[in-house]
Amino acid sequence: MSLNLEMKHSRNVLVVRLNGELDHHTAEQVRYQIEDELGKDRYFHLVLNLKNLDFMDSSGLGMILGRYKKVSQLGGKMVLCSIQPSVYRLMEMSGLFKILPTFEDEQTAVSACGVAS
Amino acid sequence: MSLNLEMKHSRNVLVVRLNGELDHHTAEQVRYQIEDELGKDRYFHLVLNLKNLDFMDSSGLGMILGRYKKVSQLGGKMVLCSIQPSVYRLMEMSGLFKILPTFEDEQTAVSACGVAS
Amino acid sequence: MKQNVHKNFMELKFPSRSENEAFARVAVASFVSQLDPTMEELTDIKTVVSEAVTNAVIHGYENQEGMIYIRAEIDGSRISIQITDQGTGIMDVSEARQPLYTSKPELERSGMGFTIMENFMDEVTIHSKPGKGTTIYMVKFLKSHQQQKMAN
Amino acid sequence: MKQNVHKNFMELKFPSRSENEAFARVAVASFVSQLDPTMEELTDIKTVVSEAVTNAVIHGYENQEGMIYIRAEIDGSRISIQITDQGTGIMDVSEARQPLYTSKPELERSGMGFTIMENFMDEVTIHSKPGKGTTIYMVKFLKSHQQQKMAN
Ligand SMILES: Nc1ncnc2c1ncn2[C@@H]1O[C@H](COP(=O)(O)OP(=O)(O)O)[C@@H](O)[C@H]1O
Ligand SMILES: Nc1ncnc2c1ncn2[C@@H]1O[C@H](COP(=O)(O)OP(=O)(O)O)[C@@H](O)[C@H]1O
Repeated sequence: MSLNLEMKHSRNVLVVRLNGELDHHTAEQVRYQIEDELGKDRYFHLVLNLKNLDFMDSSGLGMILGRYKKVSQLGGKMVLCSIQPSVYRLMEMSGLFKILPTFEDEQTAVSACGVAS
Repeated sequence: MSLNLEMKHSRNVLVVRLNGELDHHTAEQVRYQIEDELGKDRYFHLVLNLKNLDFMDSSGLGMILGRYKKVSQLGGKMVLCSIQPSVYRLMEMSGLFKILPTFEDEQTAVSACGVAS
Repeated sequence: MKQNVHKNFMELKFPSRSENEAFARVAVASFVSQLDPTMEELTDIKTVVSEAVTNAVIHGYENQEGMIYIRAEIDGSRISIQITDQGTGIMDVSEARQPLYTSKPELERSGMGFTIMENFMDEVTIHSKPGKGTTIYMVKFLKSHQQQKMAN
Repeated sequence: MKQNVHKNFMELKFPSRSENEAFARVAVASFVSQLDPTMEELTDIKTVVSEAVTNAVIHGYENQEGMIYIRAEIDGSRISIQITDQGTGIMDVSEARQPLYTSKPELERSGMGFTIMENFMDEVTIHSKPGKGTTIYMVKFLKSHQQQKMAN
Protein backbone atom coordinates (compact mmCIF):
# COMPACT_ATOMS: atom_id res chain seq x y z
CA MET A 1 0.00 0.00 0.00
CA SER A 2 2.33 2.66 1.27
CA LEU A 3 5.32 0.98 -0.34
CA ASN A 4 5.91 0.59 -4.00
CA LEU A 5 8.71 -1.46 -5.50
CA GLU A 6 10.38 -1.14 -8.91
CA MET A 7 12.80 -3.76 -10.19
CA LYS A 8 15.22 -3.62 -13.08
CA HIS A 9 18.39 -5.43 -13.89
CA SER A 10 21.72 -4.59 -15.30
CA ARG A 11 23.55 -7.76 -16.36
CA ASN A 12 23.86 -9.92 -13.24
CA VAL A 13 22.78 -7.15 -10.85
CA LEU A 14 19.20 -6.89 -9.61
CA VAL A 15 18.32 -3.28 -8.84
CA VAL A 16 15.36 -2.69 -6.53
CA ARG A 17 13.97 0.79 -5.97
CA LEU A 18 11.89 1.19 -2.83
CA ASN A 19 9.38 4.05 -2.86
CA GLY A 20 7.39 4.94 0.23
CA GLU A 21 7.62 3.60 3.77
CA LEU A 22 9.36 0.42 4.87
CA ASP A 23 7.99 -0.98 8.12
CA HIS A 24 6.92 -4.40 9.39
CA HIS A 25 3.73 -4.31 7.31
CA THR A 26 5.41 -3.45 4.02
CA ALA A 27 8.70 -5.30 4.63
CA GLU A 28 7.01 -8.68 4.22
CA GLN A 29 5.79 -7.88 0.74
CA VAL A 30 9.22 -6.53 -0.23
CA ARG A 31 10.91 -9.66 1.09
CA TYR A 32 8.67 -11.95 -0.96
CA GLN A 33 9.08 -9.98 -4.15
CA ILE A 34 12.85 -9.77 -3.91
CA GLU A 35 13.21 -13.44 -2.96
CA ASP A 36 10.97 -14.39 -5.84
CA GLU A 37 13.08 -12.46 -8.33
CA LEU A 38 16.39 -13.64 -6.89
CA GLY A 39 15.04 -17.21 -7.06
CA LYS A 40 15.07 -16.95 -10.84
CA ASP A 41 18.85 -17.47 -10.76
CA ARG A 42 19.44 -14.66 -13.18
CA TYR A 43 21.16 -12.41 -10.70
CA PHE A 44 24.10 -12.53 -8.47
CA HIS A 45 24.25 -9.08 -6.87
CA LEU A 46 21.64 -6.82 -5.31
CA VAL A 47 21.42 -3.02 -5.29
CA LEU A 48 18.78 -1.32 -3.14
CA ASN A 49 18.05 2.20 -4.34
CA LEU A 50 16.48 4.09 -1.41
CA LYS A 51 16.14 7.48 -3.07
CA ASN A 52 12.39 7.56 -2.54
CA LEU A 53 12.28 5.68 0.73
CA ASP A 54 10.79 8.28 3.08
CA PHE A 55 10.56 6.21 6.24
CA MET A 56 12.16 3.10 7.65
CA ASP A 57 12.23 1.45 11.07
CA SER A 58 14.00 -1.59 12.52
CA SER A 59 11.73 -3.98 10.59
CA GLY A 60 13.25 -2.48 7.47
CA LEU A 61 16.73 -3.06 8.88
CA GLY A 62 15.80 -6.69 9.53
CA MET A 63 14.56 -7.15 5.98
CA ILE A 64 17.74 -5.59 4.54
CA LEU A 65 19.98 -7.77 6.76
CA GLY A 66 17.95 -10.81 5.72
CA ARG A 67 18.56 -10.09 2.03
CA TYR A 68 22.24 -9.42 2.75
CA LYS A 69 22.59 -12.87 4.33
CA LYS A 70 20.92 -14.62 1.38
CA VAL A 71 22.89 -12.77 -1.26
CA SER A 72 26.27 -13.17 0.43
CA GLN A 73 25.68 -16.87 1.19
CA LEU A 74 25.59 -17.35 -2.57
CA GLY A 75 28.74 -15.31 -3.01
CA GLY A 76 26.99 -12.18 -4.33
CA LYS A 77 27.43 -8.58 -3.25
CA MET A 78 24.76 -6.30 -1.85
CA VAL A 79 25.02 -2.52 -1.73
CA LEU A 80 22.76 0.46 -1.00
CA CYS A 81 22.47 3.82 -2.70
CA SER A 82 20.82 7.26 -2.58
CA ILE A 83 19.81 7.09 1.08
CA GLN A 84 17.77 9.97 2.52
CA PRO A 85 19.12 11.68 5.68
CA SER A 86 16.50 10.29 8.08
CA VAL A 87 16.96 6.71 6.89
CA TYR A 88 20.73 7.23 6.87
CA ARG A 89 20.65 8.27 10.52
CA LEU A 90 18.81 5.09 11.53
CA MET A 91 21.21 2.91 9.55
CA GLU A 92 24.27 4.62 10.97
CA MET A 93 22.97 4.31 14.52
CA SER A 94 22.40 0.61 13.95
CA GLY A 95 25.86 -0.04 12.58
CA LEU A 96 24.54 -1.23 9.21
CA PHE A 97 27.29 0.51 7.26
CA LYS A 98 29.85 -1.76 8.91
CA ILE A 99 28.64 -4.53 6.63
CA LEU A 100 26.84 -2.82 3.76
CA PRO A 101 28.58 -0.32 1.48
CA THR A 102 26.55 2.66 0.33
CA PHE A 103 26.88 4.83 -2.77
CA GLU A 104 25.59 8.19 -3.88
CA ASP A 105 23.74 7.03 -6.94
CA GLU A 106 22.46 3.91 -8.63
CA GLN A 107 25.02 3.83 -11.40
CA THR A 108 27.99 3.92 -9.05
CA ALA A 109 26.31 1.26 -6.94
CA VAL A 110 25.78 -1.03 -9.93
CA SER A 111 29.36 -0.57 -11.12
CA ALA A 112 30.65 -1.32 -7.63
CA CYS A 113 28.95 -4.75 -7.84
CA GLY A 114 30.30 -5.31 -11.32
CA VAL A 115 33.86 -4.53 -10.41
CA ALA A 116 33.72 -6.81 -7.44
CA SER A 117 32.34 -9.87 -9.25
CA MET B 1 1.14 26.80 13.08
CA SER B 2 -0.19 24.96 10.12
CA LEU B 3 -1.09 28.21 8.37
CA ASN B 4 1.32 30.83 7.23
CA LEU B 5 0.27 34.20 5.88
CA GLU B 6 2.15 36.56 3.56
CA MET B 7 0.93 40.08 2.86
CA LYS B 8 1.96 42.52 0.20
CA HIS B 9 0.30 45.47 -1.40
CA SER B 10 -0.05 46.86 -4.81
CA ARG B 11 -1.36 50.44 -4.67
CA ASN B 12 -4.66 50.32 -2.84
CA VAL B 13 -4.96 46.55 -3.02
CA LEU B 14 -3.97 44.33 -0.10
CA VAL B 15 -2.81 40.94 -1.32
CA VAL B 16 -2.84 38.09 1.20
CA ARG B 17 -1.30 34.73 0.39
CA LEU B 18 -2.49 31.87 2.55
CA ASN B 19 -0.14 28.89 2.81
CA GLY B 20 -1.20 25.73 4.61
CA GLU B 21 -4.53 24.75 6.10
CA LEU B 22 -7.42 27.05 6.86
CA ASP B 23 -9.71 25.71 9.58
CA HIS B 24 -11.38 27.08 12.72
CA HIS B 25 -8.07 27.06 14.61
CA THR B 26 -6.09 28.95 11.98
CA ALA B 27 -8.94 31.14 10.67
CA GLU B 28 -8.94 33.22 13.85
CA GLN B 29 -5.33 34.21 13.46
CA VAL B 30 -5.89 35.04 9.77
CA ARG B 31 -8.92 37.17 10.61
CA TYR B 32 -6.98 39.21 13.17
CA GLN B 33 -4.01 39.76 10.91
CA ILE B 34 -6.09 40.84 7.92
CA GLU B 35 -8.34 43.10 10.03
CA ASP B 36 -5.26 44.65 11.57
CA GLU B 37 -3.74 45.44 8.20
CA LEU B 38 -7.02 46.66 6.69
CA GLY B 39 -7.44 48.87 9.77
CA LYS B 40 -4.44 50.91 8.64
CA ASP B 41 -6.66 52.59 6.04
CA ARG B 42 -4.09 52.16 3.34
CA TYR B 43 -6.11 49.69 1.35
CA PHE B 44 -9.42 49.53 -0.29
CA HIS B 45 -9.49 46.15 -2.02
CA LEU B 46 -8.53 42.65 -0.95
CA VAL B 47 -7.08 39.80 -2.98
CA LEU B 48 -6.76 36.36 -1.39
CA ASN B 49 -4.18 34.24 -3.16
CA LEU B 50 -4.95 30.59 -2.33
CA LYS B 51 -2.28 28.95 -4.45
CA ASN B 52 -0.69 27.23 -1.47
CA LEU B 53 -3.85 26.67 0.52
CA ASP B 54 -3.98 22.87 0.74
CA PHE B 55 -7.02 22.47 2.93
CA MET B 56 -10.08 24.49 3.84
CA ASP B 57 -13.34 23.75 5.62
CA SER B 58 -16.48 25.76 6.38
CA SER B 59 -14.66 27.79 9.05
CA GLY B 60 -12.50 29.08 6.21
CA LEU B 61 -15.62 29.92 4.22
CA GLY B 62 -16.94 31.86 7.22
CA MET B 63 -13.71 33.80 7.54
CA ILE B 64 -13.69 34.65 3.83
CA LEU B 65 -17.34 35.74 3.92
CA GLY B 66 -16.58 37.85 6.99
CA ARG B 67 -13.78 39.69 5.18
CA TYR B 68 -16.01 40.11 2.13
CA LYS B 69 -18.65 41.82 4.27
CA LYS B 70 -16.14 44.20 5.84
CA VAL B 71 -14.45 45.10 2.58
CA SER B 72 -17.65 45.65 0.63
CA GLN B 73 -19.27 47.69 3.43
CA LEU B 74 -16.49 50.18 2.84
CA GLY B 75 -17.04 50.08 -0.90
CA GLY B 76 -13.99 47.91 -1.70
CA LYS B 77 -13.77 44.83 -3.85
CA MET B 78 -12.67 41.40 -2.79
CA VAL B 79 -11.53 38.66 -5.17
CA LEU B 80 -9.84 35.25 -4.97
CA CYS B 81 -7.16 33.69 -7.11
CA SER B 82 -5.18 30.52 -7.82
CA ILE B 83 -7.53 28.15 -6.02
CA GLN B 84 -6.57 24.48 -5.77
CA PRO B 85 -9.09 21.90 -7.01
CA SER B 86 -10.09 20.55 -3.58
CA VAL B 87 -10.69 24.02 -2.15
CA TYR B 88 -12.45 25.03 -5.37
CA ARG B 89 -14.84 22.11 -5.00
CA LEU B 90 -15.82 23.17 -1.49
CA MET B 91 -16.34 26.77 -2.56
CA GLU B 92 -18.41 25.81 -5.55
CA MET B 93 -20.59 23.51 -3.49
CA SER B 94 -21.17 26.32 -1.02
CA GLY B 95 -22.16 28.85 -3.68
CA LEU B 96 -19.29 31.18 -2.80
CA PHE B 97 -18.59 32.08 -6.42
CA LYS B 98 -22.02 33.70 -6.66
CA ILE B 99 -20.61 36.59 -4.67
CA LEU B 100 -16.83 36.36 -5.00
CA PRO B 101 -15.08 36.49 -8.39
CA THR B 102 -12.07 34.26 -8.84
CA PHE B 103 -9.06 34.59 -11.15
CA GLU B 104 -6.33 32.32 -12.39
CA ASP B 105 -3.39 34.27 -11.04
CA GLU B 106 -2.55 37.07 -8.67
CA GLN B 107 -1.77 39.66 -11.28
CA THR B 108 -5.10 39.30 -13.05
CA ALA B 109 -6.83 39.42 -9.67
CA VAL B 110 -5.05 42.62 -8.67
CA SER B 111 -5.84 44.27 -12.01
CA ALA B 112 -9.47 43.25 -11.68
CA CYS B 113 -9.65 45.26 -8.45
CA GLY B 114 -7.84 48.19 -10.02
CA VAL B 115 -10.09 48.36 -13.04
CA ALA B 116 -13.15 48.30 -10.86
CA SER B 117 -12.05 51.04 -8.46
CA MET C 1 -5.98 -16.55 7.42
CA LYS C 2 -7.17 -13.25 5.94
CA GLN C 3 -10.89 -12.68 5.60
CA ASN C 4 -12.27 -11.80 2.23
CA VAL C 5 -13.52 -8.43 3.42
CA HIS C 6 -11.07 -6.13 5.11
CA LYS C 7 -12.35 -4.98 8.52
CA ASN C 8 -10.64 -2.64 10.93
CA PHE C 9 -11.44 0.12 13.40
CA MET C 10 -9.88 2.72 15.63
CA GLU C 11 -10.98 4.91 18.50
CA LEU C 12 -9.68 8.31 19.41
CA LYS C 13 -10.26 10.55 22.42
CA PHE C 14 -8.95 14.08 22.93
CA PRO C 15 -9.93 17.36 24.61
CA SER C 16 -12.00 19.90 22.67
CA ARG C 17 -9.19 22.29 21.85
CA SER C 18 -9.01 23.91 18.43
CA GLU C 19 -5.39 22.68 18.07
CA ASN C 20 -6.80 19.18 17.85
CA GLU C 21 -8.94 19.82 14.76
CA ALA C 22 -6.00 19.29 12.40
CA PHE C 23 -4.82 16.27 14.38
CA ALA C 24 -8.27 14.64 14.26
CA ARG C 25 -8.70 14.96 10.51
CA VAL C 26 -5.16 13.76 9.77
CA ALA C 27 -5.58 10.77 12.11
CA VAL C 28 -8.83 9.66 10.48
CA ALA C 29 -7.46 10.25 6.97
CA SER C 30 -4.36 8.26 7.81
CA PHE C 31 -6.49 5.39 9.13
CA VAL C 32 -8.62 5.37 6.00
CA SER C 33 -5.51 5.48 3.77
CA GLN C 34 -5.11 1.72 4.14
CA LEU C 35 -7.99 1.42 1.62
CA ASP C 36 -5.98 3.46 -0.88
CA PRO C 37 -8.71 6.08 -1.49
CA THR C 38 -8.44 8.76 -4.18
CA MET C 39 -7.15 12.20 -3.20
CA GLU C 40 -10.69 13.50 -3.55
CA GLU C 41 -12.14 10.87 -1.23
CA LEU C 42 -9.42 11.60 1.30
CA THR C 43 -10.14 15.33 1.17
CA ASP C 44 -13.86 14.65 1.65
CA ILE C 45 -13.10 12.66 4.78
CA LYS C 46 -10.67 15.22 6.18
CA THR C 47 -13.23 17.94 5.58
CA VAL C 48 -16.19 16.25 7.26
CA VAL C 49 -14.08 15.26 10.29
CA SER C 50 -12.91 18.84 10.52
CA GLU C 51 -16.54 20.06 10.39
CA ALA C 52 -17.84 17.72 13.06
CA VAL C 53 -14.89 18.20 15.42
CA THR C 54 -15.04 21.99 15.03
CA ASN C 55 -18.76 21.88 15.84
CA ALA C 56 -18.04 19.88 19.00
CA VAL C 57 -15.43 22.49 20.04
CA ILE C 58 -17.51 25.57 19.25
CA HIS C 59 -21.13 24.52 19.68
CA GLY C 60 -20.94 21.37 21.77
CA TYR C 61 -18.58 22.66 24.45
CA GLU C 62 -18.79 26.37 23.63
CA ASN C 63 -15.01 26.61 23.99
CA GLN C 64 -15.00 25.06 27.45
CA GLU C 65 -12.87 21.95 27.68
CA GLY C 66 -14.70 18.66 27.20
CA MET C 67 -13.88 15.34 25.57
CA ILE C 68 -14.38 14.45 21.92
CA TYR C 69 -14.61 10.81 20.87
CA ILE C 70 -14.10 9.46 17.37
CA ARG C 71 -14.66 5.93 16.19
CA ALA C 72 -13.82 5.04 12.60
CA GLU C 73 -14.57 1.69 11.01
CA ILE C 74 -13.60 0.05 7.78
CA ASP C 75 -15.71 -2.75 6.38
CA GLY C 76 -14.72 -3.57 2.82
CA SER C 77 -15.08 -0.30 0.91
CA ARG C 78 -17.45 1.13 3.52
CA ILE C 79 -16.07 3.69 5.91
CA SER C 80 -18.07 4.84 8.92
CA ILE C 81 -17.07 7.65 11.23
CA GLN C 82 -18.73 8.52 14.51
CA ILE C 83 -17.90 11.77 16.29
CA THR C 84 -19.31 12.34 19.78
CA ASP C 85 -19.33 15.15 22.30
CA GLN C 86 -21.04 15.37 25.69
CA GLY C 87 -21.85 19.03 25.29
CA THR C 88 -24.94 21.20 24.93
CA GLY C 89 -26.71 19.12 22.29
CA ILE C 90 -28.95 20.44 19.50
CA MET C 91 -32.52 21.59 20.21
CA ASP C 92 -33.82 21.43 16.67
CA VAL C 93 -31.86 19.05 14.47
CA SER C 94 -33.75 19.75 11.26
CA GLU C 95 -33.18 23.48 11.66
CA ALA C 96 -29.48 22.83 12.31
CA ARG C 97 -29.22 20.84 9.08
CA GLN C 98 -30.48 23.76 6.96
CA PRO C 99 -27.83 25.25 4.67
CA LEU C 100 -26.58 28.59 6.05
CA TYR C 101 -28.25 28.09 9.42
CA THR C 102 -25.94 28.94 12.29
CA SER C 103 -26.63 29.73 15.92
CA LYS C 104 -23.37 31.66 16.17
CA PRO C 105 -23.20 34.20 13.32
CA GLU C 106 -21.14 36.49 15.60
CA LEU C 107 -18.29 33.96 15.33
CA GLU C 108 -18.32 34.20 11.53
CA ARG C 109 -19.74 30.69 11.19
CA SER C 110 -20.96 29.99 7.67
CA GLY C 111 -23.73 27.57 8.63
CA MET C 112 -22.46 25.17 5.95
CA GLY C 113 -21.00 22.44 8.17
CA PHE C 114 -23.87 19.94 7.96
CA THR C 115 -24.47 20.73 4.29
CA ILE C 116 -20.86 19.85 3.53
CA MET C 117 -21.08 16.63 5.56
CA GLU C 118 -24.21 15.62 3.64
CA ASN C 119 -22.61 16.44 0.31
CA PHE C 120 -19.33 14.65 0.93
CA MET C 121 -20.69 11.54 2.65
CA ASP C 122 -23.24 8.92 1.58
CA GLU C 123 -25.07 8.97 4.89
CA VAL C 124 -25.18 11.46 7.78
CA THR C 125 -27.13 10.74 10.96
CA ILE C 126 -27.35 13.19 13.84
CA HIS C 127 -28.18 11.93 17.32
CA SER C 128 -28.47 14.73 19.82
CA LYS C 129 -30.01 15.32 23.24
CA PRO C 130 -30.06 18.84 24.63
CA GLY C 131 -27.85 18.95 27.73
CA LYS C 132 -26.44 15.49 26.97
CA GLY C 133 -24.47 15.83 23.79
CA THR C 134 -24.29 15.03 20.11
CA THR C 135 -23.14 12.15 17.96
CA ILE C 136 -22.64 12.53 14.23
CA TYR C 137 -22.57 9.23 12.37
CA MET C 138 -21.36 9.30 8.77
CA VAL C 139 -20.86 6.65 6.13
CA LYS C 140 -18.97 6.76 2.85
CA PHE C 141 -18.52 4.06 0.26
CA LEU C 142 -15.23 4.33 -1.58
CA LYS C 143 -15.62 4.14 -5.33
CA SER C 144 -12.32 2.47 -5.98
CA HIS C 145 -12.62 -1.23 -5.19
CA GLN C 146 -9.69 -1.96 -2.98
CA GLN C 147 -10.95 -5.14 -1.35
CA GLN C 148 -9.32 -7.27 -4.00
CA LYS C 149 -5.96 -5.74 -3.19
CA MET C 150 -6.56 -6.23 0.51
CA ALA C 151 -7.66 -9.81 0.18
CA ASN C 152 -4.39 -11.26 -0.96
CA MET D 1 -7.56 32.29 29.41
CA LYS D 2 -4.58 30.37 28.00
CA GLN D 3 -2.12 28.86 30.43
CA ASN D 4 1.53 29.72 30.07
CA VAL D 5 2.44 26.11 29.39
CA HIS D 6 0.67 24.32 26.58
CA LYS D 7 -0.90 21.05 27.74
CA ASN D 8 -2.81 18.57 25.67
CA PHE D 9 -3.30 14.84 25.30
CA MET D 10 -4.90 12.20 23.13
CA GLU D 11 -5.76 8.54 23.42
CA LEU D 12 -5.90 6.00 20.67
CA LYS D 13 -7.13 2.41 20.56
CA PHE D 14 -6.93 -0.01 17.63
CA PRO D 15 -6.54 -3.72 16.90
CA SER D 16 -3.05 -5.17 16.55
CA ARG D 17 -3.00 -5.44 12.77
CA SER D 18 0.11 -4.56 10.84
CA GLU D 19 -1.93 -2.16 8.66
CA ASN D 20 -2.28 0.02 11.74
CA GLU D 21 1.43 0.57 12.24
CA ALA D 22 1.54 3.39 9.68
CA PHE D 23 -1.69 4.87 11.02
CA ALA D 24 -0.39 4.89 14.60
CA ARG D 25 2.85 6.67 13.81
CA VAL D 26 1.14 9.26 11.58
CA ALA D 27 -1.53 9.93 14.22
CA VAL D 28 1.03 10.53 16.98
CA ALA D 29 3.25 12.62 14.69
CA SER D 30 0.27 14.70 13.67
CA PHE D 31 -0.69 15.27 17.32
CA VAL D 32 2.84 16.34 18.18
CA SER D 33 2.99 18.67 15.16
CA GLN D 34 1.15 21.34 17.13
CA LEU D 35 4.47 22.00 18.90
CA ASP D 36 6.11 22.69 15.53
CA PRO D 37 8.93 20.15 15.96
CA THR D 38 11.84 19.85 13.54
CA MET D 39 11.64 17.23 10.78
CA GLU D 40 14.24 15.21 12.66
CA GLU D 41 12.27 15.26 15.91
CA LEU D 42 9.14 14.23 14.00
CA THR D 43 10.96 11.32 12.35
CA ASP D 44 12.29 10.21 15.75
CA ILE D 45 8.76 10.10 17.10
CA LYS D 46 7.33 8.30 14.09
CA THR D 47 10.10 5.75 14.33
CA VAL D 48 9.73 4.95 18.03
CA VAL D 49 5.94 4.66 17.75
CA SER D 50 6.44 2.31 14.82
CA GLU D 51 8.87 0.21 16.87
CA ALA D 52 6.65 -0.11 19.92
CA VAL D 53 3.45 -0.77 17.93
CA THR D 54 5.20 -3.36 15.78
CA ASN D 55 6.48 -5.09 18.91
CA ALA D 56 2.95 -5.21 20.31
CA VAL D 57 1.72 -6.78 17.03
CA ILE D 58 4.52 -9.32 16.65
CA HIS D 59 5.72 -10.12 20.17
CA GLY D 60 2.85 -8.97 22.39
CA TYR D 61 0.02 -10.61 20.49
CA GLU D 62 2.10 -12.90 18.27
CA ASN D 63 -0.05 -11.94 15.30
CA GLN D 64 -3.31 -12.80 17.08
CA GLU D 65 -5.72 -9.90 17.28
CA GLY D 66 -5.60 -7.89 20.48
CA MET D 67 -5.95 -4.22 21.36
CA ILE D 68 -3.19 -1.63 21.35
CA TYR D 69 -3.58 1.56 23.39
CA ILE D 70 -1.62 4.76 22.91
CA ARG D 71 -1.69 7.83 25.09
CA ALA D 72 0.34 10.86 24.06
CA GLU D 73 0.74 13.95 26.20
CA ILE D 74 2.15 17.38 25.59
CA ASP D 75 3.34 19.49 28.51
CA GLY D 76 5.28 22.49 27.33
CA SER D 77 8.10 21.12 25.22
CA ARG D 78 7.85 17.69 26.87
CA ILE D 79 6.20 14.91 24.92
CA SER D 80 5.32 11.61 26.55
CA ILE D 81 4.03 8.58 24.72
CA GLN D 82 2.67 5.43 26.33
CA ILE D 83 2.04 2.33 24.23
CA THR D 84 0.29 -0.62 25.85
CA ASP D 85 -0.65 -4.15 24.88
CA GLN D 86 -2.28 -6.89 26.93
CA GLY D 87 -0.25 -9.62 25.33
CA THR D 88 2.44 -12.12 26.36
CA GLY D 89 4.65 -9.70 28.27
CA ILE D 90 8.44 -9.83 28.56
CA MET D 91 10.17 -12.35 30.85
CA ASP D 92 13.54 -10.65 31.05
CA VAL D 93 13.37 -6.93 30.35
CA SER D 94 17.10 -6.25 30.59
CA GLU D 95 17.80 -9.00 28.09
CA ALA D 96 15.13 -7.57 25.77
CA ARG D 97 16.79 -4.15 25.90
CA GLN D 98 20.15 -5.50 24.65
CA PRO D 99 21.07 -4.30 21.15
CA LEU D 100 20.57 -7.09 18.60
CA TYR D 101 18.62 -9.29 21.03
CA THR D 102 15.49 -10.73 19.47
CA SER D 103 13.34 -13.68 20.46
CA LYS D 104 12.14 -14.08 16.88
CA PRO D 105 15.18 -14.20 14.55
CA GLU D 106 13.18 -16.47 12.20
CA LEU D 107 10.99 -13.43 11.41
CA GLU D 108 14.04 -11.40 10.33
CA ARG D 109 13.79 -9.16 13.38
CA SER D 110 16.88 -7.04 13.84
CA GLY D 111 16.69 -6.82 17.62
CA MET D 112 17.25 -3.06 17.37
CA GLY D 113 13.77 -1.83 18.41
CA PHE D 114 14.54 -0.91 22.02
CA THR D 115 17.98 0.41 21.10
CA ILE D 116 16.36 2.79 18.62
CA MET D 117 13.76 3.89 21.18
CA GLU D 118 16.53 4.61 23.70
CA ASN D 119 18.55 6.54 21.15
CA PHE D 120 15.70 8.66 19.82
CA MET D 121 13.95 9.44 23.10
CA ASP D 122 15.18 11.06 26.33
CA GLU D 123 13.59 8.43 28.55
CA VAL D 124 12.31 4.90 27.91
CA THR D 125 10.61 2.87 30.63
CA ILE D 126 9.36 -0.67 30.10
CA HIS D 127 6.66 -2.07 32.37
CA SER D 128 5.89 -5.68 31.57
CA LYS D 129 4.27 -8.65 33.29
CA PRO D 130 4.48 -12.06 31.64
CA GLY D 131 0.99 -13.13 30.64
CA LYS D 132 -0.42 -9.67 31.36
CA GLY D 133 1.13 -7.36 28.82
CA THR D 134 3.59 -4.57 28.23
CA THR D 135 3.61 -0.79 28.48
CA ILE D 136 6.37 1.27 26.94
CA TYR D 137 6.59 4.80 28.33
CA MET D 138 8.77 7.26 26.45
CA VAL D 139 9.59 10.92 26.95
CA LYS D 140 11.17 13.41 24.62
CA PHE D 141 11.98 17.07 25.18
CA LEU D 142 11.76 19.11 22.01
CA LYS D 143 14.82 21.29 21.49
CA SER D 144 12.98 24.08 19.75
CA HIS D 145 11.18 26.18 22.35
CA GLN D 146 7.69 26.50 21.06
CA GLN D 147 5.93 27.42 24.29
CA GLN D 148 6.40 31.08 23.63
CA LYS D 149 4.57 30.73 20.33
CA MET D 150 1.83 28.71 21.98
CA ALA D 151 1.38 31.07 24.87
CA ASN D 152 0.03 33.98 22.92
N1 LIG E 1 -21.83 19.26 18.22
C1 LIG E 1 -22.81 20.19 18.30
N2 LIG E 1 -23.33 20.55 19.50
C2 LIG E 1 -24.29 21.49 19.59
N3 LIG E 1 -24.81 22.14 18.54
C3 LIG E 1 -24.34 21.85 17.31
C4 LIG E 1 -23.32 20.87 17.13
N4 LIG E 1 -23.06 20.77 15.81
C5 LIG E 1 -23.86 21.64 15.20
N5 LIG E 1 -24.65 22.30 16.09
C6 LIG E 1 -25.69 23.31 15.77
O1 LIG E 1 -26.01 23.19 14.40
C7 LIG E 1 -25.80 24.44 13.74
C8 LIG E 1 -25.41 24.23 12.31
O2 LIG E 1 -24.13 23.59 12.24
P1 LIG E 1 -23.24 23.78 10.94
O3 LIG E 1 -24.07 23.45 9.76
O4 LIG E 1 -22.00 23.00 11.14
O5 LIG E 1 -22.92 25.34 10.89
P2 LIG E 1 -21.96 26.28 11.78
O6 LIG E 1 -20.99 25.41 12.55
O7 LIG E 1 -21.28 27.12 10.79
O8 LIG E 1 -22.86 27.03 12.72
C9 LIG E 1 -24.78 25.15 14.59
O9 LIG E 1 -24.82 26.54 14.40
C10 LIG E 1 -25.19 24.73 16.00
O10 LIG E 1 -26.27 25.48 16.46
N1 LIG F 1 5.28 -5.68 23.39
C1 LIG F 1 6.07 -6.75 23.60
N2 LIG F 1 5.52 -7.89 24.13
C2 LIG F 1 6.30 -8.99 24.35
N3 LIG F 1 7.63 -9.02 24.10
C3 LIG F 1 8.22 -7.91 23.60
C4 LIG F 1 7.48 -6.74 23.33
N4 LIG F 1 8.33 -5.81 22.84
C5 LIG F 1 9.55 -6.40 22.82
N5 LIG F 1 9.50 -7.66 23.27
C6 LIG F 1 10.64 -8.58 23.40
O1 LIG F 1 11.83 -7.83 23.39
C7 LIG F 1 12.69 -8.29 22.34
C8 LIG F 1 13.50 -7.13 21.78
O2 LIG F 1 12.66 -6.18 21.13
P1 LIG F 1 13.27 -5.23 20.02
O3 LIG F 1 14.52 -4.59 20.55
O4 LIG F 1 12.20 -4.31 19.56
O5 LIG F 1 13.70 -6.22 18.85
P2 LIG F 1 12.85 -7.08 17.80
O6 LIG F 1 11.45 -6.55 17.74
O7 LIG F 1 13.58 -6.88 16.52
O8 LIG F 1 12.88 -8.50 18.27
C9 LIG F 1 11.76 -8.92 21.33
O9 LIG F 1 12.42 -9.85 20.51
C10 LIG F 1 10.73 -9.58 22.25
O10 LIG F 1 11.20 -10.80 22.77
